[in-house]
Amino acid sequence: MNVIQVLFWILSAMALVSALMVLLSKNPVHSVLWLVAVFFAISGHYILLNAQFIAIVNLIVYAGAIMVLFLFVIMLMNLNKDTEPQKNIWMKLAGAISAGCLLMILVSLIKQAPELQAKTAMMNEGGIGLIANLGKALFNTYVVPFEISSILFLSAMVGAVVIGKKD
Amino acid sequence: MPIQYYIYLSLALFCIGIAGVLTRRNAIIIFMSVELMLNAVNLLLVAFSKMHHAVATAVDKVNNVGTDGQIFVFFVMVVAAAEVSVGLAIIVMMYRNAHSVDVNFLNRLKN
Amino acid sequence: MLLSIDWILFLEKLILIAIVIFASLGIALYTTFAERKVAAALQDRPGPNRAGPFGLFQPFADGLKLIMKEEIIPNTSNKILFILGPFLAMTAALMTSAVIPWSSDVHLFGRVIPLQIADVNIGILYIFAVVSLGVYGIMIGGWASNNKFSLMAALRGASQAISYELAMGLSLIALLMTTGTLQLGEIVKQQMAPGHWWNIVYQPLGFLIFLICAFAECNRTPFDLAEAENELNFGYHQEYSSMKLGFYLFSEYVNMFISSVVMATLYFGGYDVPFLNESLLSPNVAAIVGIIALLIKVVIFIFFFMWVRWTIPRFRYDQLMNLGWKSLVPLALFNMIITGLFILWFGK
Amino acid sequence: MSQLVYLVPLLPLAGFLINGLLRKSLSKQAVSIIGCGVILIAFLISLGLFFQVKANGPIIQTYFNFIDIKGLNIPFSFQVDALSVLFMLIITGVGFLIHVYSTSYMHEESTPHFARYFSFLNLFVFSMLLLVMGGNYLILFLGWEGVGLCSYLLIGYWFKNTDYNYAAKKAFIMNRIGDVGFLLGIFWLVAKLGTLTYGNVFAAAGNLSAVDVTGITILLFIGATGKSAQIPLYTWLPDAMAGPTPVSALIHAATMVTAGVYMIARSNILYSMSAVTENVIAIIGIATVLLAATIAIKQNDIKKVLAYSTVSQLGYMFLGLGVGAYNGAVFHVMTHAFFKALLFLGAGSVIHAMGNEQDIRKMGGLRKYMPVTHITFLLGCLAISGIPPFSGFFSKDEILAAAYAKNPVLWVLGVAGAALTAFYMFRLYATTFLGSFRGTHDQEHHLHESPAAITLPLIALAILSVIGGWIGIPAVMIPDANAFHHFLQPVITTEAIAEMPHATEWLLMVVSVAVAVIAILIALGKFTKRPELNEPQGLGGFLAHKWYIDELYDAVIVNPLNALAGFFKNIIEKSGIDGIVNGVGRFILYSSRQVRLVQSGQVGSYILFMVLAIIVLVLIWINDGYIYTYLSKIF
Repeated sequence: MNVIQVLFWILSAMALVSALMVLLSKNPVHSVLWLVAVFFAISGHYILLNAQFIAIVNLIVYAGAIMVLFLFVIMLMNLNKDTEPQKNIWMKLAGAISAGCLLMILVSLIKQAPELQAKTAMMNEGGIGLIANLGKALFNTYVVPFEISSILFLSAMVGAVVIGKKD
Repeated sequence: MPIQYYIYLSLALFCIGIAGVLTRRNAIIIFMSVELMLNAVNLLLVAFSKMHHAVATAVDKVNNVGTDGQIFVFFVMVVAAAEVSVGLAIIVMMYRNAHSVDVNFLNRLKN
Repeated sequence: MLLSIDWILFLEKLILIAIVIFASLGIALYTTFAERKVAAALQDRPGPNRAGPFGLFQPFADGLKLIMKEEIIPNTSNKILFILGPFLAMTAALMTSAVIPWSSDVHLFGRVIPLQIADVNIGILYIFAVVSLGVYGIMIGGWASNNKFSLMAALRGASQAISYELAMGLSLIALLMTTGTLQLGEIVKQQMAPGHWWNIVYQPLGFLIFLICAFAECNRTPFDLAEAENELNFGYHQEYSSMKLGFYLFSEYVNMFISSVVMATLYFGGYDVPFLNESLLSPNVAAIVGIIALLIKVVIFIFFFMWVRWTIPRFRYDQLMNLGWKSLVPLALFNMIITGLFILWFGK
Repeated sequence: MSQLVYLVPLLPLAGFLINGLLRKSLSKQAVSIIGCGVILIAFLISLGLFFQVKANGPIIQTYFNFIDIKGLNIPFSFQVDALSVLFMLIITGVGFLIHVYSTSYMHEESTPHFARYFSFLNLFVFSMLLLVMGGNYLILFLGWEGVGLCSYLLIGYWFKNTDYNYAAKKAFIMNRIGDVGFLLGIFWLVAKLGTLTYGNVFAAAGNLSAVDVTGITILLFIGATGKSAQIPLYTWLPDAMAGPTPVSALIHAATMVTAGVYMIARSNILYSMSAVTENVIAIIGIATVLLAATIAIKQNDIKKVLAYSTVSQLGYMFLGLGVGAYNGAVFHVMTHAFFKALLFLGAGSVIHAMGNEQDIRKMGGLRKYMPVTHITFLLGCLAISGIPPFSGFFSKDEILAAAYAKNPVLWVLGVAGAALTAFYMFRLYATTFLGSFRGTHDQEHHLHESPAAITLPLIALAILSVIGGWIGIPAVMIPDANAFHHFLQPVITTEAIAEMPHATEWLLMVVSVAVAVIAILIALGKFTKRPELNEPQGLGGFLAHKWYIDELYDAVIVNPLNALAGFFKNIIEKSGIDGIVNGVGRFILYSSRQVRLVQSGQVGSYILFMVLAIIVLVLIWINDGYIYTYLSKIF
C-alpha cells in the first residue's frame, strides 16, 4: 500500500460520498457545493493519473465556471429547501432501484470481461497528460474539431443570450 | 492501479448520476446529475488512456498512445460547457414563465 | 518504510508552507496599516499613530478588536455555509502562493531547498484555477447571510470576477506565447537570463490588462462594486461580525499581496535584481537578495494598489461590465494576435 | 414520287393542327380551303403513287426506329403497295368529296366549331391513312386507335346533346373491346415471331403452329368485328348516326369500318392458313348480312336504314374474306365506298332540305323537289341492290360466286340477303322520293334542291357508282378484263376459288339479279302508294326493335356488370375495404389513446423507462447465448 493507493482510496471515497450528497441534499446550494467537491476529487484522480492538464482544466471549467453558473442561477431564483419540488416516494424508490440494478449489471459485466483482466492504469508517470503533448495532438490531429468546438462555443453563447434575453 | 477499480468508480458515479436524474424533479439538480455522469465518463476516458499508455510503454518507452482519450475529455468539457450555458438559459426562461424549476411543469406537450 | 514517503522533504515543504502562510498573513496585516497610512498621507492627515511607535502596533489592536467582538450568526441563515464562506475566501487567497518562486534555491544542512512550495508544470493554470475558485467565498457568504443586499453584492462580485477572469486569461495566453512554458520558476529564470529583458518589455499591453483585471479580481477600488456602501449597505459581508468579518477583510489584503507577487513574477522578473549577475554570489546570499528584491517589487505594487484606491472613484456597474467585455476582452484578443504575429515574423 | 409518301398522311395531320390550333382566328373560307386542300393534295399524290405502284411495284419507306429493344425492332415505316394505294385512293378521294360536301352541310355551325369539325375530319383521314400505309402491325394499330378516337370525337361532335355523347361513348367502348383482341393478337405475333413488319411476318408465317395461327387470326378478327361492326360488336354503328351526316358517310363508306376488311385482306396469308378462322369469319359475315338486313327492313330513320345496310354490306365483305375471295371483298369495299357515300350524302341532302327531319314517314314525293338528289340516290340504290351494270353487281357477284364455290348454303343465304337489301333500299327510295309529300306545310314550302357543293359530290359519286364496277368485270363475261385482280395480284397471293363451269356462274348471276329485281318490284309496288306509317306489330315489331339486341346486351352484359359494380361499390367498398381502412384507423386511434397514457409528459418517467430498457438490453446481451438456445428450442 503506497501513498498513491492511499490517495486513490481517499479520493474515491470522497468522490462517492460527495456524489451521494449531491442527491441527498435538500438544498440545491448544498448540492452544488457537493458537486464541486466531487469535481475536486475527480481532479485529484486526474493528478494521480498524471493528467495534469485535464485536472486543472476540470477545475477551471467545471468548478470555476460551470458550477459558478449553477450557483448563480440557483441564487437568482432563490431556490432553497422549501421550494424544492419533491417526487413521490414510489417514484424515488423506482429510480433508485433501477439505478442500482444498472450498476449491479454493469459491475457484473466488467467482472466477467476477460479483456480487462490484469490491465492497469499507469499512475503518476507517463507524459501523455502533460500540456505539451496534449497541445501538440490538439493542434495537429485534432485541429479541425478544435476549431469546430470554438464555433460551437460561439453559437452556444449567442444561443444563451438569445434565450435568456427578456423580450 | 488495476483498471477495474477506475471502472467501478466511474460506474458508481455514473449510476449515482442516473439515480439523481431519476429521483429528483428540480431541473437544475437533474442537470447537475448529467454533469456528474459526464464527469464519470471523463474519468473513465482518462483511466483508459493511461491504461493503453501503460501497455504501449511496456513495448516502447517514448510514445503518444492514449493521447486521444484525454483529447476526448477536453472535447467533452467543451460540449458540456456549451450545453450548460444554453441549458441554464432555458431553465431561467422556464423559471421566468412557470415560477418553478420542476420538470413536471414541462409536461405541456402531453395534450 | 511506512507509505514510503520522503519524510524530510515532507517536513521541509511543511515548514515552507507555514512560513509562506504566516508571512502572507503578516504582510497582509501590515498592509492594512499601510493602507491607512497611505490614505492619510494622500488626504494630508497623520493616520494611526497611537499604538506603539508610529502606530506600528495598530494592526494588532485591530485584530484583537475583531477577535474580541461578539460572534453573531443570523438566525435565519444557513449556518454551515455562513461559516464556510470566509473560510473559503481565505483558503482561496492563500492557495495561490503555493506555486510562487520566492527566490533561488538555498543550501541548508547539505540539502538544496527550492524556495517554492511546488514547481508544478502548469503553474499559471493553477493560479488561474485558484483565482476562479475565489468567487465561491464571496457567493456563499453572500447567499448564506440571507440578506438581499448581501446576495446582490455577492452576485455582483461573482459576475465581476468571472468577467474579468476572461480578459486575464487571454492576456496570460499572450504572455505564455512569449515564454513557452507554464512553470513560474522557469518563467523567472528566463527573465534572469542575460540578454533577456523582463516580460513587461515584451508584453506591455498584456501587463496593463492583467493589472486592471487584478484590481477587479481583488475587488479593489475602482472595482469594489461588491461592497459599494452607498448602494448595498456594506456588501456581501454585511451580516458578518468578529473574526469571520476579519477573514473576509483579511483575504482581500492577502489577495492583493498575492496578486502583486504574481505580477512581479510574471512581468517584472520575480526575484531578479536588475543589472546584477546572481550567479556570482553565493547561493544563500543570492536567495536573500532575491527575496528582498521580490518584496520590494511587491511593496511598490501594493502602494500602487492603494494609490489608485484613494485616487480614482468607483465605477458604475454597467461601466464595469462594459469595460470588461467590450474593451478588455477585445484588447486582450488583439494583444494575443499581435504577439502571435511577432512570434511568426521574428521567429522568437 | 416515292419520296413524297410521307406527305400523304402528313398533309391531313398538318390540316388538323392548323385548323385545330387556329380555330378561333381562321375564317370559314380559310378552314374550308385548308381542310379540303390538304385532302385534295393527298389524293393527287396518292394518284401518282398509284401509277408508280402499278408500274414499279410496292414502295417501302422506313423513316426511323419506332421501338428498338433487344429482340424486337419495330421501324416506323410506310408500305405502299397495291392494296394500300387502293385504300389510299378511296380514303382521300371519297374523303375529299365528303370534305367538299361538308363545307356546305356544316355551314351553319359557328366558326370555331366549324374549324373543330374540319380538324377532326382531317385527323380522321390522317389516322385512316396511317392505318393503311403502315408497314407493320404497330403502325396499323396506331391508325386503328386513331380512327377509334376520331369516331368518338365526331360522333360526339354535338357534345351538348347527352344522347349523342352516349352514342360516342358506346362507339368508343365497343371499339375498345375489339381492340383488346387486336392487341392480344399483336402480342401473340411478337411473342412467336419477334417482328411485326408485314414482309417478315408473312415470310415466317410458315413456322407458326396451327394453334398459333388460329389464335392470332381469331384475335385479330375480334379487333375487326369491333372496327367493322360485325356480330357481336356492331351495335355502335347504327348509334353512330348521332354525328353529322358527312361523318356518317366518312365512317361508313370510306374509312373506319373498312379497316377490318383491310386488315384481314392484308393478313390474307395468315388467314388462308387457318380453315377454322375462315369458317368463323364466313359464318359471322353471313349472319351479320341477314341480321342487319332484316332490321333495316323495318327502320324508319333514313340514316338508320343506311347504317344497317352498311352493317349488312360489311357482312358481305366478311363473307367474301371468309370464303377466300379477298379480291372480291376489297372490290366490294371500293364499290361500297362509292355508293354508300353517295347514299349517305344523298340522305344528308334530303335531311338538309327537310330541315333536319330524318323520319322517312314524314317525307315522300321528294322527286320533283330535288331532282339531282333523286337521280343520284336512285343510282346508288340500284348499285347497292346489285343490278347490272352498276358497280355493286360486280363486286357482290364475285363474293357470291366464291361463296357458292365454298358452300352453296352460304350462296343461298347471300342471295336472300341481297334480296332483302334490294327490298329495304327501294322501300327507302319509294317512301322518300315517290308518292306524295307527307310532311308539314312549312317543310314543303322549304323544300329545295341543295347547293352545288352538295350536288357536285353527289354527281361525282353517282358516276363512280355506275362505272366503278367495270374495272372488275368477271372473266366469264369478258375474259381477262378483270383489271382489279391483276392489280392486286402481288398482295393477295392466296386467292383460292375453285373454278366453276361458266354455265353455273351465269346461272348464279341470273338468279341473284332476278331475285333482286323481284324484291325491287315488290318494294316499289308496296310502298309507292301505301307507305308503312303505323308502328309495326309482331315480327315486324321484333325487327323494328332490332331483334332486341341492345336490350339483350343490356340484360346479359350491361346490367349484370352494373349490378356487380354496384355490389362492389356499396358492399365491398363500403363495408369491406372502408371497414378495414377505417378499422385500422380506429384501432390506431384507440391503441394510441391507451399507449398515450404511458407518455405522461414527465421527463422523469421517460428517463426511468430509458434506464429500464438499458437494463433489459444489457441483460439480453449478457445472456444472448442462453436466449438463442432457448428460442431455437421453441422455434
